[in-house]
Amino acid sequence: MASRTPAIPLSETYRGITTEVARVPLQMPARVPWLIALILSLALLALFLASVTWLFARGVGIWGLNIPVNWAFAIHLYVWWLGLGHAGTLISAMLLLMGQDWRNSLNRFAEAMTVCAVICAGMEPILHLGRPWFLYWMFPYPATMGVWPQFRSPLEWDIWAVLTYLTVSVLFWYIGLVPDLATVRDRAKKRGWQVFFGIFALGWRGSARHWAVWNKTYRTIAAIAVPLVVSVHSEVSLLFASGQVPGWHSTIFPPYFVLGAAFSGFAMVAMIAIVMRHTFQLGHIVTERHLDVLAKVTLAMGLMTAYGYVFEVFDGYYSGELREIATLHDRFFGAYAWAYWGAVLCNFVPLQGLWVARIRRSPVLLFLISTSVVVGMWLERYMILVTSLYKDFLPSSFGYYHASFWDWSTYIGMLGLFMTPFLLFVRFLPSISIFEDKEVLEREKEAAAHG
Amino acid sequence: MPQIFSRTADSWLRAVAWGALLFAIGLFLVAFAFARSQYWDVVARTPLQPVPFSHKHHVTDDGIDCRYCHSTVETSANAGFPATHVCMTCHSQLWTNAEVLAPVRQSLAENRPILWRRVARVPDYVYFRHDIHIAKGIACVECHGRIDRMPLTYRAKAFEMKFCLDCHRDPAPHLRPRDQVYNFEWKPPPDHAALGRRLMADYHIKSPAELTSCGTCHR
Amino acid sequence: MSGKRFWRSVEEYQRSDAFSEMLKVEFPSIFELWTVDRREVLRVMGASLALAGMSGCKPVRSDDVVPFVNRPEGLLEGRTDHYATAVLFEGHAQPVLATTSGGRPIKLDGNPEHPAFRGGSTPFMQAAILDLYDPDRSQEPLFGGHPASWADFDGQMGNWRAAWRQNQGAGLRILIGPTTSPTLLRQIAELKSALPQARVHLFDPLTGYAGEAASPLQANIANAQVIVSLDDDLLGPGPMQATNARAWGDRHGDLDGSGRMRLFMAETTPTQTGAKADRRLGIPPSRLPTLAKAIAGGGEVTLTDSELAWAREARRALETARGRSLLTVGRFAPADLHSISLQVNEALGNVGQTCEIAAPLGFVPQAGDSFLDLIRDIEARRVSALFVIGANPVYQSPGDIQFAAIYAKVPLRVHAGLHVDETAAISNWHVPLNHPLEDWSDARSPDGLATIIQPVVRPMYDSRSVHEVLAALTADEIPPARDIVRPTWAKQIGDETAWEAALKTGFVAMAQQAEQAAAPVTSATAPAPREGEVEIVIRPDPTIHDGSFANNGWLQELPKPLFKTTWENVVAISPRLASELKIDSGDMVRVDSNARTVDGPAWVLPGQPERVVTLYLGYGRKRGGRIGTGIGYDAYRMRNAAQPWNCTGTVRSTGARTVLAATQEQHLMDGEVEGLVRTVTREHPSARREEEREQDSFYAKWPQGKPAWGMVIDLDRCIGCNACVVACQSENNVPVVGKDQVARGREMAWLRVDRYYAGDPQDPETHFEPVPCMHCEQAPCEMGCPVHATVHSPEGLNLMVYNRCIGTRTCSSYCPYKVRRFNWFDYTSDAPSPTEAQRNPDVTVRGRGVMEKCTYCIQRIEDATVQADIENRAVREGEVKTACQQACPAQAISFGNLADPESAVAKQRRSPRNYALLAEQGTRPRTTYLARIGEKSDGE
Amino acid sequence: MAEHLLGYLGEFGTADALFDATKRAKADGFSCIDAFSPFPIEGMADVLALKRDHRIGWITLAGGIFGILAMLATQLFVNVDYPIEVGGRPLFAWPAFAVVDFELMILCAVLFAVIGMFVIIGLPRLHHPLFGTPRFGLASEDRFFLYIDATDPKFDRQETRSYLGSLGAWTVEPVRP
Repeated sequence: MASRTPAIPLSETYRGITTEVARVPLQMPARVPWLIALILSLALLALFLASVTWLFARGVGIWGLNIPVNWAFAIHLYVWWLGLGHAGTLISAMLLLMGQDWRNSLNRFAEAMTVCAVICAGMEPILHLGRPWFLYWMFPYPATMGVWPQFRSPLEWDIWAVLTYLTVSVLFWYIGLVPDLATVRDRAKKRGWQVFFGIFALGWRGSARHWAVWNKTYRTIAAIAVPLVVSVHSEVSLLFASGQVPGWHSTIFPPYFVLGAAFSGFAMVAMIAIVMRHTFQLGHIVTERHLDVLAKVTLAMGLMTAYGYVFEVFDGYYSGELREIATLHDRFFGAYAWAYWGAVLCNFVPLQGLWVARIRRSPVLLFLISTSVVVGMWLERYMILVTSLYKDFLPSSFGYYHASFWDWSTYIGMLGLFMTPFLLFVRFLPSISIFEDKEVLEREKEAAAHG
Repeated sequence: MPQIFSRTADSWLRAVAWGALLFAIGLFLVAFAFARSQYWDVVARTPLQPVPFSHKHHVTDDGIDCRYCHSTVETSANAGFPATHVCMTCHSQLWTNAEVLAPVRQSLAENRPILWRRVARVPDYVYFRHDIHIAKGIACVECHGRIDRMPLTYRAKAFEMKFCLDCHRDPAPHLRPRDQVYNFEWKPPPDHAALGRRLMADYHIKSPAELTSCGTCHR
Repeated sequence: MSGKRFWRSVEEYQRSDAFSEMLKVEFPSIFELWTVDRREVLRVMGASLALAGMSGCKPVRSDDVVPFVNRPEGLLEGRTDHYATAVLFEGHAQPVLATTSGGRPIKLDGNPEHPAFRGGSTPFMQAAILDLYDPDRSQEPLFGGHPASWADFDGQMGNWRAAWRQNQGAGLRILIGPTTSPTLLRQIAELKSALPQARVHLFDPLTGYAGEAASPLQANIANAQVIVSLDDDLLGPGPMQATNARAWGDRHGDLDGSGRMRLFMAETTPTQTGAKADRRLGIPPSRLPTLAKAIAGGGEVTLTDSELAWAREARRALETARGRSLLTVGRFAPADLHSISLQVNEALGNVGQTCEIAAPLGFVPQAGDSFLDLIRDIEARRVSALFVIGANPVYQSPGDIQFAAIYAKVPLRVHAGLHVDETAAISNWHVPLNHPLEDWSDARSPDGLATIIQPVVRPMYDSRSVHEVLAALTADEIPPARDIVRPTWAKQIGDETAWEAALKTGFVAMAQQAEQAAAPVTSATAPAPREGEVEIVIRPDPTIHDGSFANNGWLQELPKPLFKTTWENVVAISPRLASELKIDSGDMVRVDSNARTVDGPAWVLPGQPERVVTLYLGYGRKRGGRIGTGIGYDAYRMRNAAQPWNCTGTVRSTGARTVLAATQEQHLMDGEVEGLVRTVTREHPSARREEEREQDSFYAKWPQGKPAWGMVIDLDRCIGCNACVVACQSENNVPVVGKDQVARGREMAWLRVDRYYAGDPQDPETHFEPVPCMHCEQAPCEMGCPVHATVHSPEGLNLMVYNRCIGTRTCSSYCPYKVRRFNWFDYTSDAPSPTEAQRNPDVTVRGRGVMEKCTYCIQRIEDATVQADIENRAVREGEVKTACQQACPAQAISFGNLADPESAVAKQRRSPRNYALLAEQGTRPRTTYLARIGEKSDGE
Repeated sequence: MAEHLLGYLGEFGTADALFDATKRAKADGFSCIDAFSPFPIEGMADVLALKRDHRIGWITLAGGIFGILAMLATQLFVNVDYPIEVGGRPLFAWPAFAVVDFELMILCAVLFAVIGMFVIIGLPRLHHPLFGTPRFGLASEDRFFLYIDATDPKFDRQETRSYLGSLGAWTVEPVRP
């Protein structure tokens, strides 16, 4: 690694890094753009709350759902959000274990993004319920009814998966944050900030003992988090694969979903990285090299996802199952072909630009490509869900799905639910790992010194 | 660098942390207990009735058979609520102008039903049938308690699903000979278990699997 | 239903158990007190009904108990009773068994004892119960549209009566809807003798305005081996539907086709009969007479080859089965066809075998007393008072008669009916009539038997029986309906015990009333279309009929058997004409005839004759009640008094488009559908596919409880009439959700009848396939539920526990048959209060956010099981009948215990015709199908 | 200088400096010492002999085992307590159960690990004497500190102070309660 262009320029100093990152919460540069963003996302959040109120008042009928398509936005967004989240964990955990230094400038906000995304994801299935107030029936508690949850149901699996994933990513994120909270605590001048960061830093002193135990724990959790990510999205895919519905009933779903998730996730990380880099002038810490590597990973994930697409088609024909093939054709030419081709287009066509180094290192282009990927994956999840359900077995029960106003308002509002906490995080917490970057700088200096 | 927190800060922090934890646990326990409380199960409450009817008086003192008033208990899902004229069969001779009975006489005169408040009640989605339970040797007392000792009628047992399940999973201990079903004073013989087993066979009581199948009570 | 104590009139009931003996000894007084006569019973029932929410006099809290003041003898709460009575369809009796619970009628089913109906139902019979609880029923007399009292009306009547006594009823006219009530006929006769100047006109929009009478030939298809039907929709809606369907069912569904009936159908617009015919022919009405002649022999020039071939084959078939064959002609066909059929059948010696010449059962006006004559007299100012009884001429008059304007010319206009309809709106007086289930009357079923209609509930509103109203025209003292009806039967049914028996069995043999014979049928033949014109056929709507069912939610939401559209009428056009006009189903078309036009949504109907357009009556109501008003187009406007059923005109696209609330997309068979509905032949009787041999399960089998419930549906018998669908809705409290929800694909029907086409769209095969829950032994739905809300019972039922459901809808996503329905909104709590009284107390009313589906009528299963259990015996074969099975007039559905090899279902399961839907999915359905028997099987 | 003294805190400029200093202090027999740095210093754990501490690993393992067993037990109990046929599948559907078991294993493992960590390193501890020493705040920025505790047998009020200086500390501060 070190032989290549350094992730952090050698000209940087520890203090430099500290001040550069810590000033964001402490002095807050770019107040205005941040405020505008916050107001926007609060507006969205209000829309979300309005939609949910109406939803609970009237029932899920306000959405465009019907029989046969009785799952749509809520479920496909659940998959989408969770997918976005996965990149965060992968970046921090997997790359940490692989000793990829470049991750250290990205992992913190990537994880934060994960947490926000998982919150949204977890929200969706609850809104989706016909009687959300009985959600607690899904948990095994000693009820006066004497009835228990049904552990063979993929939905039961999901609720545990999401719960675990949320807890683990929050903890992982917080553990990594503690040393930096200490740093900010020590930089803080105002009493209020001191107490705020002081409490959350838990009195971290940077003692060698702390570091030793912390290191073990952090890496252990990382090692656990990687299989977790894989398992979580595999389970999500089983929610479909367990049904007999043509277009769902396939063994490639788990890997297919996990890859797609990572794909969209890395794109999302790239987008956020670029925005933050720009608004808070973090150019020295989130360098072009970071963008370059991110782009490469996204490209790789994209290609694997593309393989999934190809294999799905092959699988359909190879099965020789009349209905599988019919569904396949329907995806190509049917009423929802726009979703399929839209997904293919957005996911894979602009992606090819990333073969070129210049595009990889150009923030604007990378941002655009990433956006198209995120949109593409959105379309893919929609396609997988709706095109399979609306024509399943008996032609008599075929029926179309059209998203209603409330479908959209709930979704768009939820973007507010995603952005608001993230903006607050950016505002009040060190959104880039200070100590880990110092570590990198140290190592780079070492390397430079010893030839 | 000055200290941010005083020496006592840590004690406070721990106190708060433990407090929060205990509070959470306590909350769960309270909810757990409340769901099983008499209040929640509407047990042992005597709603205000148009007439302060005493089962104790009619059953124990007068020795009237349950079926005299609840005449359809053996033939129908409902035990049957006595029509006004059933009251009047006796009260046209006894207590003919007792104040408490005014509503009854009025009801008969105006041909308006007396609106009693239901005491033993299961939700609409539960389909309980009296006839089959009587036929299989389940006594009134099993669900209604010692109604023969109630000056004012109240719900004796918590009609929770668990309450029904307990019996449906293992009916034997609750069985008694059919002719003893209305007998509140019945004492089980020493070999109750043996009796239970015998009655299970005699009355062709179904297997727990069938008795606890959801469709037995919910439709 | 069996298992309950079962009787057909309260008087039959005697308490005879040991307990009441004990009471006798201890409390002799009770038995004196328990002497309530029947009216008393009904009155009290009414009261309890009122407290059930009919009138808001006293609020009843959810945990209030409302006991009787005097328990009516024999009435047990929590039990249902059954009374034999009848509802009316086109004035004909449809003998029913009314199920009441706590005094409320909650369900109607065909009377199983009735020799002709034998328990068969029709959608209309099943839905009649909802009309009883119709919230928009007329509730009090109206004078000039304002509430008035009967006292006022009676006062007026007094004066009028006096006047009529003077002038012998000159100027008094009565316009009465179709009726077969012997009592009513007697009253009319009495009226005429009392007031010789008064005249009684018949208003029967479905027979004709010019005093036509139905065909004198009364078909009895039960004995027919070959039926050649010229546009006679034997299996479609009509007073005979249930009887014909039963006969059809008896002659179908067995492979050794000895008794099998062979059906030729030549139809001017597709019908259920055409769908089931062995040889179907679509033909424009103008060529129908020629076809008839061709069959009779001669006059074949103008026929096409296919028509000619059909005619020849039909002719041959008729001759091969002399005496066992039948040439029948549709009620809407022109006169000369009826005479042809008469000749042919006489020649073939069929008369007396498969049909007989019968005098009409109903009221037939004297010559010169037709509706058109009434118009003439009104114009000539010869009418001073017009009583419209049980008819709605303002809505149902043909377009070439502006009846509203003409009616206005009558000084005194009185309307008596169930609803404040278009006619009532412009009458001086409107008086409400009782629903047949509310009062005494009588009527005759098409087979000639009479049924004494006994009330099963006290009148809900301040209304009177039609007999009382008619009596008031002559008599100062109006006796109660019962005392008007009883004398009619004085001769035949002398003593009370015989009377009771008649009430119990629900029918009375009766001689054909030898009053005037059938008036000659005069409707002219269908005009031939000019160049560029199309022929227009006008038919009653398949579910709303002539419009009298417009306010019936069940029938409005019932998919029309062939279109599967709901909540409106369509304009049926042929696929070829559609492509010519470049339109598709849902595009608005304008039909133009004699300078009168209607706009309606087109429905491309496979099998529709190429240049024929069909309009459907019954919609476009202006005062049809809260749901019947303002939907669809009014096809009466397009009719001509002289020629009600056919005309010619043009059709073109208006460019507009509407969303049709269809429960099923149009679908021709192709790879996807192949194998869903199967046809076998005697040569290749096996419907089972080689690859469908039941493989061993990966899992150990669960212990099978006894009995193992299962259902078999015979596609060879099913005529797609939808009686089962309405029966299910009525039995299981299935909500009506309205057009918008249906259009969104949210209909709630637990049982649907799928309709599939095969072959050439111009002349397709049509298949019906009822699809309830399959109760799979390896149910994918159950796997998906995270909270044990849908699970399996030891008896093999796929249970749905509403109160446990949290609405994840996974079950429906996983269900390959998509038979599950979801409560997207709260569909039940905002239903109008009277209709709540119809709900079945044995079935949970579902709230918002829960899944629901067919339960095999678990409430009936439980009922029988408990009865059997009380008697310590197993449930007997036939003891449990599901609502759909009970309703099916063709006996296409059987249900029972698969574990008992002797049971009907077990036997049918062993038939080679037996196959499972989507067997390759490995769900092991408990509901299976018997393939249709055809002249060529799927392969060929 | 009568007032109570907890130890001395020596400030160093670079990680290497601190590393060497610590090494030497160890070598010179100081045992009650601790090093503070803005980021973990490679090898420091060896020097202070913290490497052989595997408690976290064991705690995590315990958590995992607890989680998987607890959930499996629940699933089995649930199906014994109220056995209901679901889609003709067996009561004990091991493959289906495994999924949630796995999740619970991970959840508990992580929870145990995190709680375990805080217990071991004795956090949270908001108030600490070191926070009182003026320059200690830099320990989270770009300075490196070596702390020698007064309880150390070799500790001496004067000696140790100068000793730290000799190690190359820029400043040496007394740490007071």
